[in-house]
Amino acid sequence: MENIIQITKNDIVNEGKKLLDAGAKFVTAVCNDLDEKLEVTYFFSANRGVDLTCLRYTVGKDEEVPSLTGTTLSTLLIENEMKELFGLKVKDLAIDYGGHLMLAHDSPTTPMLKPKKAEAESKGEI
Amino acid sequence: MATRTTVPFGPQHPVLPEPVQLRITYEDEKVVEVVPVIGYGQRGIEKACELNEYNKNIYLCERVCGICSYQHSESVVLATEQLWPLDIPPRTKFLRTIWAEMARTHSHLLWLGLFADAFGYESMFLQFWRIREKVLDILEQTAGHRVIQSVNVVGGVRRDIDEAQKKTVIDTLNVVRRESDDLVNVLINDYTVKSRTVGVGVMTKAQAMALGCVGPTLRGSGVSEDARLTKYSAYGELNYEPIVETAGDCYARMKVRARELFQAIDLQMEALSKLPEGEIAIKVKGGPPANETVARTEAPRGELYYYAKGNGTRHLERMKIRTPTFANLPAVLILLPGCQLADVPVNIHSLDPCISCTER
Amino acid sequence: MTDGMMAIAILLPLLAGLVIFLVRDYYARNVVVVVTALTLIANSILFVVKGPFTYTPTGFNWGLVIEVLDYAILIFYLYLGFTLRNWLVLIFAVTQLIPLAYFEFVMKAHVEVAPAFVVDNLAIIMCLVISIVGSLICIYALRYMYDHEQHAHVEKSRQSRFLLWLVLFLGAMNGLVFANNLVWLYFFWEVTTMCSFMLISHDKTELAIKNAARALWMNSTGGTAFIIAIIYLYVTQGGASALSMQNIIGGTLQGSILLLPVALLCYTGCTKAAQMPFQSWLLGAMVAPTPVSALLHSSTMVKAGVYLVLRLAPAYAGTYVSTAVAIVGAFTFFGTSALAISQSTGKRVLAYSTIANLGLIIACAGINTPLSIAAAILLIIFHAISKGMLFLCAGTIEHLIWSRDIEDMEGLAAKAPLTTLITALGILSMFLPPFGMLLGKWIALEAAYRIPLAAVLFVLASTMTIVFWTKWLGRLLQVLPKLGWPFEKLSLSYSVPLWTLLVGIFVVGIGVAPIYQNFVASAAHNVISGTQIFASGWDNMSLSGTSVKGLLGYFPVWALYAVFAIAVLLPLIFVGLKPTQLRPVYMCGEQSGAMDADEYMAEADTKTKVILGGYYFQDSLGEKTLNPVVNTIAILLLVIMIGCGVILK
Amino acid sequence: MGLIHNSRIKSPWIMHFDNSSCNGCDIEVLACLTPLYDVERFGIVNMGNPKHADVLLITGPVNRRTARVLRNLYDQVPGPKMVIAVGTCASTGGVFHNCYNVLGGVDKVVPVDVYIPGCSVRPEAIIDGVVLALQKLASANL
Amino acid sequence: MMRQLILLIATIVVAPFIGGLLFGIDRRITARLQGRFGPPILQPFYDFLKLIGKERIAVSRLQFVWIYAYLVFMVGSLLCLVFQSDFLILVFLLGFAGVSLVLAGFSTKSPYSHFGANRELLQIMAYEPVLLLLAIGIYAQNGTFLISEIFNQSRPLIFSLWPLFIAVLYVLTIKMRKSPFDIATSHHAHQEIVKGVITEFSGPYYALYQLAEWYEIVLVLGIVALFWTNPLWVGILIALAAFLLELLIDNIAARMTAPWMVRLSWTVGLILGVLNIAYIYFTKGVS
Amino acid sequence: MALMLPTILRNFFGGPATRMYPVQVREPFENARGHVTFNDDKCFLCGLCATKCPSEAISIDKEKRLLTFYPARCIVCEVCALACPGDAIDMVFKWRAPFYHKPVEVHESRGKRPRTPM
Ligand code: SF4
Ligand code: SF4
Ligand code: SF4
Ligand code: SF4
Ligand code: SF4
Ligand code: SF4
Ligand code: SF4
Ligand code: SF4
Repeated sequence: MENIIQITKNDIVNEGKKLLDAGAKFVTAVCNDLDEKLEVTYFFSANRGVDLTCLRYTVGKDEEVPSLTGTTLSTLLIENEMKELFGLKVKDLAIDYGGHLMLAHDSPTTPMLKPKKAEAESKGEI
Repeated sequence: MATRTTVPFGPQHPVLPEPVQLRITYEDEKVVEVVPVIGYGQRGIEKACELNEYNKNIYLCERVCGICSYQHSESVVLATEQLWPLDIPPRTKFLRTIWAEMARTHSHLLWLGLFADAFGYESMFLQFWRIREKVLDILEQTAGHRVIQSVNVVGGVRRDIDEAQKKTVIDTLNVVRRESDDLVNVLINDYTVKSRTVGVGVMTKAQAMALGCVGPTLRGSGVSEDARLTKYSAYGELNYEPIVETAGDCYARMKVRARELFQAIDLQMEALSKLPEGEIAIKVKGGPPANETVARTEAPRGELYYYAKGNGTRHLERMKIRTPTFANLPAVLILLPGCQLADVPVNIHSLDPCISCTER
Repeated sequence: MTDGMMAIAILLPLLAGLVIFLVRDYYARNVVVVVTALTLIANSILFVVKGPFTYTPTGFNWGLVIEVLDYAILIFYLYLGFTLRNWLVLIFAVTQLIPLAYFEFVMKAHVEVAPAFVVDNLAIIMCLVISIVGSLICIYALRYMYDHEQHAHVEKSRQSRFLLWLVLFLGAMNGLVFANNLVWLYFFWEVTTMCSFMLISHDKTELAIKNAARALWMNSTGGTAFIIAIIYLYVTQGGASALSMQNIIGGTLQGSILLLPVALLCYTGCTKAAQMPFQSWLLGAMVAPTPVSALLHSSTMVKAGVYLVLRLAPAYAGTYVSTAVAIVGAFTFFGTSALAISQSTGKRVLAYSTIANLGLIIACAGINTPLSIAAAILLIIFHAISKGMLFLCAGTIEHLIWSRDIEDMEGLAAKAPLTTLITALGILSMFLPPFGMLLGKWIALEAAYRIPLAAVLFVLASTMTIVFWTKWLGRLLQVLPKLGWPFEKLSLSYSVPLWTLLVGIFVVGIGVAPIYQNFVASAAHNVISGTQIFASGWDNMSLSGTSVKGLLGYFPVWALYAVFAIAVLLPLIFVGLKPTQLRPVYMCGEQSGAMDADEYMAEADTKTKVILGGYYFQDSLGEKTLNPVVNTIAILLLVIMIGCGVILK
Repeated sequence: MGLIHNSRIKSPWIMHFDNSSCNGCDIEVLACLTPLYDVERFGIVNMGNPKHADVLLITGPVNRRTARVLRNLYDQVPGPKMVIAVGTCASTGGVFHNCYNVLGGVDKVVPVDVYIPGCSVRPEAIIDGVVLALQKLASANL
Repeated sequence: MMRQLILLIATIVVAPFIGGLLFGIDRRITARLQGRFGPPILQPFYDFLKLIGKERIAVSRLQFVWIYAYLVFMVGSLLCLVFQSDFLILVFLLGFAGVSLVLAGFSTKSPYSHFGANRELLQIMAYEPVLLLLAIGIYAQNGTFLISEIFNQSRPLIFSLWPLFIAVLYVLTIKMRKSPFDIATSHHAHQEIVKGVITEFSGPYYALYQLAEWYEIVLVLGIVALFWTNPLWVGILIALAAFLLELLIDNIAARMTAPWMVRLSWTVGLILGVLNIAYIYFTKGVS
Repeated sequence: MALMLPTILRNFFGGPATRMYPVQVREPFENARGHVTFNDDKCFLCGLCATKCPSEAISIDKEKRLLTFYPARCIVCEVCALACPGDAIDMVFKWRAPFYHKPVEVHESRGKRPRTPM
């Protein structure tokens, strides 16, 4: 994957806005569980959708991160989803589904996080 | 003074084949507020993709959506192949393209029918579906199944199209083109259809970009954007330019799909005529290396993003699926307010939401 | 005996009113009101027994009394105009005062007319309506005003003042319908205007006073036209004989010159009947406590307006004024029915519907055939009963839920099944077969073909009537699975008038044929053939106990009541069809909670209440959109009507 | 009663509910209504409203949110009623068996009369399934 | 008297059979127009019997009153036609039937029957004026509202009232709940308001509704047949032709919206009606 | 509006397009994925099918030499049939018939490992 720009969580709003103002379109965001931290990547496309640009930041699991929904509604669903599935603490969402966008009351919480301990064990084995 | 009405629209509602709820507030019959409620189709496929051996992901991800099932299988194999990356034989690329366009043909016929049903044009709905069965037949003959083709594997495809099949496909496509031509002509010119779609649910170019819309929804608003422009599979070797309509209303979105239907048939014809000889699959050993990649394909409803991250084992570290509807769904927030109750289904269908893929 | 009857009809209310005003004790006052009401009712029945007669009071210079009081009232208006700083009130008080003074002092007009009162069948029917429906409303007001003041926490009770004007109103109305002398008629006319002002402004809120003032000046324009008509008649026709109603309609005067004053009097009638563009005063009157609305709408005030137009029918028969009157009425019927659709306040719907029905009645007068006149009289009767009852229901509901909004009446059947039932029947009686209002409409439609434009307006209007009534009815009858049972208890002062009127609807409805035969036909005849006042034997409808059969069609009254009973009443008792199980309503699979819960699961898995509102078409039928259009047309029509009187002699 | 019983078999009105399927089975259910298969031949009409339905065609695996909806809908169908699980997902959860939000087949929530296997099921198989359900209804002593 | 009683019972018994059969034919022909095979002709009767035998569930204890009233008023209206009574009364009774259906929809707190009821009301608003104008037209032509008089005339109404005949044709479309006017409850689901007014009526109560519809179709086609009463079979043929025409129109049009329907009816329908009446008025004069 | 007329008239007079399914059965296409059957004589319990099956429709009990197949779980992906080294799994073109109760097929495998292992 080319074009990955590492930023900090606080830059995301500014950087995102810059890209959008330049005519880019928000594509999606991906959250990865890096065991201790969460890695968040925002994808933007430009040039008739052919070129991709990624903004990536890494945060601790209990850190709050800003939301892009103040700038563009297109991140609404994905940010809610990351909040719900990964426990990413996104604040100031335009519509906050309160962790029940996808999941019902009796669904497992933050199901996408990897089991930390089990992983540690398996790593230990290796 | 007029009192408002707030009611649920879905999850089980006759005009929505899939479970999704819109909590809509009306004034008389005018929509004044809408809140989409999703989550009825959530299964947890992304997580299961990490648990499965990577080959099984094809069969799982194909079932993210049964309508553009083919594009999902293509995307998932493309993503996995790109992790190495593998060198795929040209014939395979062409075969994949042919099936992709075949799937698009059936999907657009399906959509045109459902869209006709959204404004109560039942005879047209049935007529489109009648034609669609012919496409399903050639899909089944060539790929093995009407709906879930399961023809892609990492490294290639399972089946080939031989000369006899090629002839059947071409003959059938000609019939499909002729019959759809009549019907699309009605759809485009019919007074009642026009009065239900023209000017309904207008989304400007700027709005569509800001909401991050994709596919026909975006192209109906005058943006020429299409993942096929990235020239994946065999698209680089075919004569392709996206179809664009500028009005941004339901009629424009309908026209985009109607024209794409014929474009898809043309692309299949072209690909069939250029079909190179050669292998259809290569052997793959071991698991995908630690790497990350994005595969982008154009599903009938728009651009499909697969983000994959490998770790050298036979299990993927992470698989992220961004489906077209996921990108298009926020558009209901600006399409619905102000429209009439009767136009709600028309507007919703014009986006063609596919909830199963949105929620995975 | 006629002396006594006339005195009771006209003067007793005044007397009783004064007693009530002075006796401030709640119970004593109630007794007085009830006794007066019963006396009035009995007296009105006596009129029926006695039959038509004429009457001129002797032994006292009543003319002078009336003259003095006339000035008193007008000066009171002047005073109001000054204190309220309402120039319109002031101007129209002056426009009445100056011609009146000119008429009496400069022209030294001699206004003795004999007979002073003519009690014919039409007047008797009006008297019955006024006395019975009006009295019931007075009884209803006893408890209503008590509750009203309790709810508003009024410190010093003003109930007796209220009742004074209420009761006085009945006397003035009786005088109005009996009067033959136009000057006397004018006096009673002004008394009703003044009473209505006092009643509308009763609550003394800013809005109440503003609306009362509007009612006052609008009616004063009518009063002005009245005086001008009187002077014109007196001058052109030469003398007091022209001021006799009987002479005006009897054709003894010079027809061609007569048309302008008659058109002016029709205009006067239209103002009082709140025809477009004057509908706003009657709507404004809704701020008053509900008994006032009930009284103004059913048996008094507005009925005075239609009475005048109807009474004058022969005077303008066969002229373009007649056609114009028909169109004015039909257009009001149409316009207000359309406006009613956009209203969500129960009383405003009732008000618009009243105006609409008055329009229909006036249109019938304008159509001016025996059939249409009969329809008009039937409509007056049925409308008074049904509308009186509906207003009382609205008042009762208001005091149950402390709201006038139709949307708030949802589920009332569970809280107050009895009130709901009565209201529902009242609404049904306004626009559906087999009830009387529809019978009236049926005859009207049969008659309307003479003026096709009126017929088309009727058709459209009655369609819209269905819409707003059904909307309300639907809201009222929307029930959650559990029904209220047993019936709620209503105070006697509420229930007696309600039940009486309800029974009245059915009795008069089912017995419409004999009633028609015995009273209405001859009353219509009185109207039509002005000269032969008491002649009888005119017959346009053949009747049997079970049906009304016109020349044009067939209204199977009893058969329709039978169908109604089978359709609506039977299933209420029919057990075999009752459901074995109750299940919640369909809410796309997301209803939650118990059987009668109206909640569903929405975003973020939270419960949300389903809210259902009616359709009001504010954009296309709202007052803001429609009023300028319809009012302009209505003003044009009125101008044309008067213009017809001037130009097309 | 015999007349009514016979009519039941000749007039099965269906309601199709999509739990959280992939749409594969749903479009095949819909395809059954289209000219080529035309299940209206058997009196089958798609009602879209549980209150008018006799037969529930359920597609897709039950997830935690649709479980509630499915139960609600089932309760609103007046008896006698049949439930047909259409597709592998609806029968057992199928390929989604290891997804965290999936409870499994329809029978986890409501009783199922007939299972139609296949992923996706063919329209012909759906017709077979309905016929099988009707046979059960015919032999039932209602 | 005896004859009338027999006629009464015969109407009540025979009409639903004709109506049901018409619906069966409707479904079969519609299917053929759509390239499908279609259900058996007797399908509506199977449906009806099945519904009768279903569990009696409801959402409120009073709910069925109005659907039952709908049926009774519909029968009453039909009887008006059969006994050649007053045409206006027929229209009024039909109006009450319509109102009953609306009230049936309003009688529950269900969102979709609520929407349906409101739309049904709009439908009444659309067809009622046309029928009333037809009544006036008949009056203008015959000098009476009595249907019996229509039968006495040798000249068929359609010659003088053909504009109204056209207007009545779309009343037929509305009443048959066909595209483009199937806005309140369509015979097929897939509507934005589910089944509209009758969403909450199931089993036997829904059967009552169907029964009423059968009467209704006979009634409405009967009204169409009035345009040619001498000999009556021509009128019946015209009615059947109109019926077939509706099926065609249903299949070549999308469903339109409620405001469009009311607008159409209040412009085209009224203009047709008014012109028609005006023409007769000015050629025949006041009777 | 009349644009649709030719189409529906053609439908009407051209006769229905309906395949009268249970009465007339159209043969499934060759190569269509209908359902899988197991050949007990060929299966030698290598277990490959069970490992590769994406929906866990096959389970193997090597001790009792039993292969259990759950048809209600099978998604007809053909993976097992393609993977089977013993050619013990056949893809039948016709779809599997519906059932009242979820069946469980228990196969006693009797096959021998082929000489050239795959
Ligand atoms: S992206 Fe569209 S076509 Fe693809 S699975 Fe989702 S809904 Fe189906
Ligand atoms: S993809 Fe979704 S919206 Fe489109 S047809 Fe399928 S279920 Fe319906
Ligand atoms: S609501 Fe009625 S009782 Fe209450 S204060 Fe107002 S008028 Fe009085
Ligand atoms: S809220 Fe309603 S009931 Fe209460 S005081 Fe005001 S008008 Fe009267
Ligand atoms: S059974 Fe297969 S085709 Fe059917 S819904 Fe499930 S995954 Fe989709
Ligand atoms: S035939 Fe068409 S409109 Fe009717 S229910 Fe079926 S899909 Fe819906
Ligand atoms: S066909 Fe697929 S799902 Fe079925 S048993 Fe074989 S591998 Fe498993
Ligand atoms: S031989 Fe074939 S069927 Fe037997 S276990 Fe191995 S793969 Fe499965």
